[in-house]
Amino acid sequence: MIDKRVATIAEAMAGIPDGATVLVGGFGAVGQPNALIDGLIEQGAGGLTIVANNAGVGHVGLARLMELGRVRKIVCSFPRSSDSSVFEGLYRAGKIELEIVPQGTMAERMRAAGAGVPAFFTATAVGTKLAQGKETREIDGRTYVLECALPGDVALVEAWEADRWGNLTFRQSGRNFNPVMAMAGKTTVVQTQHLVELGELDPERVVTPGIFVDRVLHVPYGDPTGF
Amino acid sequence: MIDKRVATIAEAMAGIPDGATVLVGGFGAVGQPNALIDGLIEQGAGGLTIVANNAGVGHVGLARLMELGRVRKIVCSFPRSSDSSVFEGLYRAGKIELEIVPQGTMAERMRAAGAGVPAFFTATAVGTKLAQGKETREIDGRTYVLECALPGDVALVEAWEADRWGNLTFRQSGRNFNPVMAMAGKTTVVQTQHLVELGELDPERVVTPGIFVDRVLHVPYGDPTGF
Amino acid sequence: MTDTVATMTPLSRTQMAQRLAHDIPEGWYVNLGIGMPTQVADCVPAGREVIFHSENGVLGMGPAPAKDAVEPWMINAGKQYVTLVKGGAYVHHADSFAMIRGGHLDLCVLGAFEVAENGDIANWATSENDTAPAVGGAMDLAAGAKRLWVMMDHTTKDGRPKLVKRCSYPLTALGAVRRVYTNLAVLDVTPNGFAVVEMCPGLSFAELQARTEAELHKAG
Amino acid sequence: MTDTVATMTPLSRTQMAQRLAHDIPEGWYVNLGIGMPTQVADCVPAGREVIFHSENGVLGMGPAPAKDAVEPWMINAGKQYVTLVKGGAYVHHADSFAMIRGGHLDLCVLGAFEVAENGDIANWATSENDTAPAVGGAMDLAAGAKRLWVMMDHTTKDGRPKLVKRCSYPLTALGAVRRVYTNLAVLDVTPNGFAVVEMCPGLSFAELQARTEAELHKAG
Repeated sequence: MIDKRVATIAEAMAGIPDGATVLVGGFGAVGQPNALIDGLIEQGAGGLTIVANNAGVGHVGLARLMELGRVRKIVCSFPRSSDSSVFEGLYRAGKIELEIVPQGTMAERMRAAGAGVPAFFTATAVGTKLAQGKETREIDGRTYVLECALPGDVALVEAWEADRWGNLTFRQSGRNFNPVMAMAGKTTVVQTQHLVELGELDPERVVTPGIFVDRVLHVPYGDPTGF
Repeated sequence: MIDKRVATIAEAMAGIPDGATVLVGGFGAVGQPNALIDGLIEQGAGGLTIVANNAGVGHVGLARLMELGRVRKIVCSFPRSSDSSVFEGLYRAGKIELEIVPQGTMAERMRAAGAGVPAFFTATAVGTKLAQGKETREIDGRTYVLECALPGDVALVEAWEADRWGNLTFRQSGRNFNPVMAMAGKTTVVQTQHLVELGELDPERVVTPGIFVDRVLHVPYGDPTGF
Repeated sequence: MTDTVATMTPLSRTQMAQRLAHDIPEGWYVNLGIGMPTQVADCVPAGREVIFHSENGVLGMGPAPAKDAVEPWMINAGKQYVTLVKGGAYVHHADSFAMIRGGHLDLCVLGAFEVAENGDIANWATSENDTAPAVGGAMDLAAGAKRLWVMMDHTTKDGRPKLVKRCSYPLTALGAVRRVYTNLAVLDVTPNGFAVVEMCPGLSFAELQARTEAELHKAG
Repeated sequence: MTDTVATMTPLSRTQMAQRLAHDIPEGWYVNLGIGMPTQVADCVPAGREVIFHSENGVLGMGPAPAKDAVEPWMINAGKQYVTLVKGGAYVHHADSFAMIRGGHLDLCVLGAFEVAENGDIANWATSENDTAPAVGGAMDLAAGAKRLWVMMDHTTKDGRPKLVKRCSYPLTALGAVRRVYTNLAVLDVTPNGFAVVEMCPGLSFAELQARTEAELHKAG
């Protein structure tokens, strides 16, 4: 029987090595896999590259992971938020590397990684400092910049419902980066609000089919709070 | 009030010019927009480029359009089928141009067109005659071929349900190329089995949001038959 | 330049939003940037259907919910609570940005630090030395939408012009802006530079020019 | 070379399918090519969960339906009626091929005209002069799946070897084949060429070599 469910956060985090690239889903607090991020803090891997839309808030979650010195580099579109002081302090001190990526380019680069596209052209960022040093090409009279795929060794994803094959649904705007990161992660770990029986999910309504998922942990924490 | 519904096949086909590139959904008979293809036959545009998985069967639909001399070129992955004699005759006679594209490259090229990606690298077809003359590049030790976007002036799509904003669902394997072509068509015309009120479609279950759709024609024809 | 002209009152933010909303036709798909542009959604004339998009995968965004009806899973790109209208749909981030980058949005409205007479926009980093600026979806929106309109005050708080010959801040996109709605005027970006479409009542062309670095033209 | 060896009976197609299915571990995501490989799905040992993918957007494809239970909207890539198993899902063509091209399928099984000792496969066009051959998803599958196994007769109907030094037919993919299941043997493609893993009972290595153009090796 295929059973991707794991019983403990330790199993969910097993094998994440030092130096791994970890994709972290969510947009603000919505759809953010908080239990898995805490699990990663507990697990101990360091020298990580984190790919997430934001660079952490307050002193919890991603900010805590950074504060513990476990993040070598962060790839994100929006490093600043209401309280991103941990990131900013580390960054000013030269203790963390930053790659700013336009949000859509970031999503597309991960989708490309999941779809077997190692590089693609895009009009986003042409002529700006985020395209500096990158190859450009004129195609049909418009200039484009070449962007490469952004795969993860691990993707941490939050779902609303999951079954033992790893089929996922999401809740409202909690979908955001999660399905894209699930595609791009070599090992995709999911925390889900609801575990359902195989066959309970309408096959027309599955957003992330189980082929993109490796481990499923049941974390019925309720509603997101704060941003 | 936004209302993309049209009452007649003539309205659905309005403005398709000679020389247009027309994307035609469906895989075999399933999800194939037969009423719209017949409408295109009736409408009269010629010199068309047709993008579809197959090159027509028997003497109806796409085969009929070709037989009438209205197709200049066909782009497809599988030109041969149980009865593709119309295409084969025209092709042998040098009266139709053929571009064979691997099925996944075809889908990805249309998705790219819809997503603002003018060109992308792929491993598919590397070293084969379908990559002849195309730019290749080694990335991280593997060779890839550069493929360009495949946009349509028009996309003809079949849906299961649609509302007046053009939100669409599909039925089982009738989904196939339809959502991808809806993204890639400059004007996307939909025939739908069911017309529903705005708000009736579960927002979590919409597959093609209305932003990709321009016209909706109600064609409750029932089940697909034949291949 | 910061002296108030006696007979002229600049538009309030709400008036600017109303003015801009007036120009959005029924049926357009529109993304409103974080900050000032967000208010445009509330100003669309009653009965006119305009469909709002948010980068985080919401198409058909509705107004903010009543305080006791907040849905904690439903935020916009500015991380404010929002609602979904009838006919709305959820998509993931790559599909959401396919709408933006694939040219499917009829309009994007962004705020800006500067707009240049050639349509360049700078709205994401306040200086070349800002080492960790937050770009979000601004570059995708500016490069991807069918039209980019900018909504901003005509000058900075200390009176420096924001409609300039060439942007001095780091660029968001080249030649992308089509139209600018300020608290003083509506201006089109044309091959000849800024063309004044409309001015705040009581403001003269010369007074507007005095508050603008780039040379202004009268709209044909 | 087409003489039958008295003591040897080549595997039937069903036996070939059973032999191959035996080697698919539980939990693999598998795409079976049109034709001979399709039969593998019916031969997976009872109780072993293997998830079958079909290019036209079906993940979790089940067996053919009973004649009176055909669902006309439910076909596979070979345009045969199929069913969906519990836990299956539908996706569109780009997502379906993202599974293939993104390396998410554990296995693809294809038929072939020829397999070369360097792993090249030719399975889509019968000659360079075939001007309108049908490629379908073969090139995507051959290049994209984690592993490609080929299932085919060891020789053509008129006895010509199909395991060759270099393919003479137009290629589907370079160096993609990992293993070949024929009616006579199971062979791995190794850096040294074909290594014989298993032979049909009663067949000698020399007899197998006689039916094979490429040089055979014994599997270490």
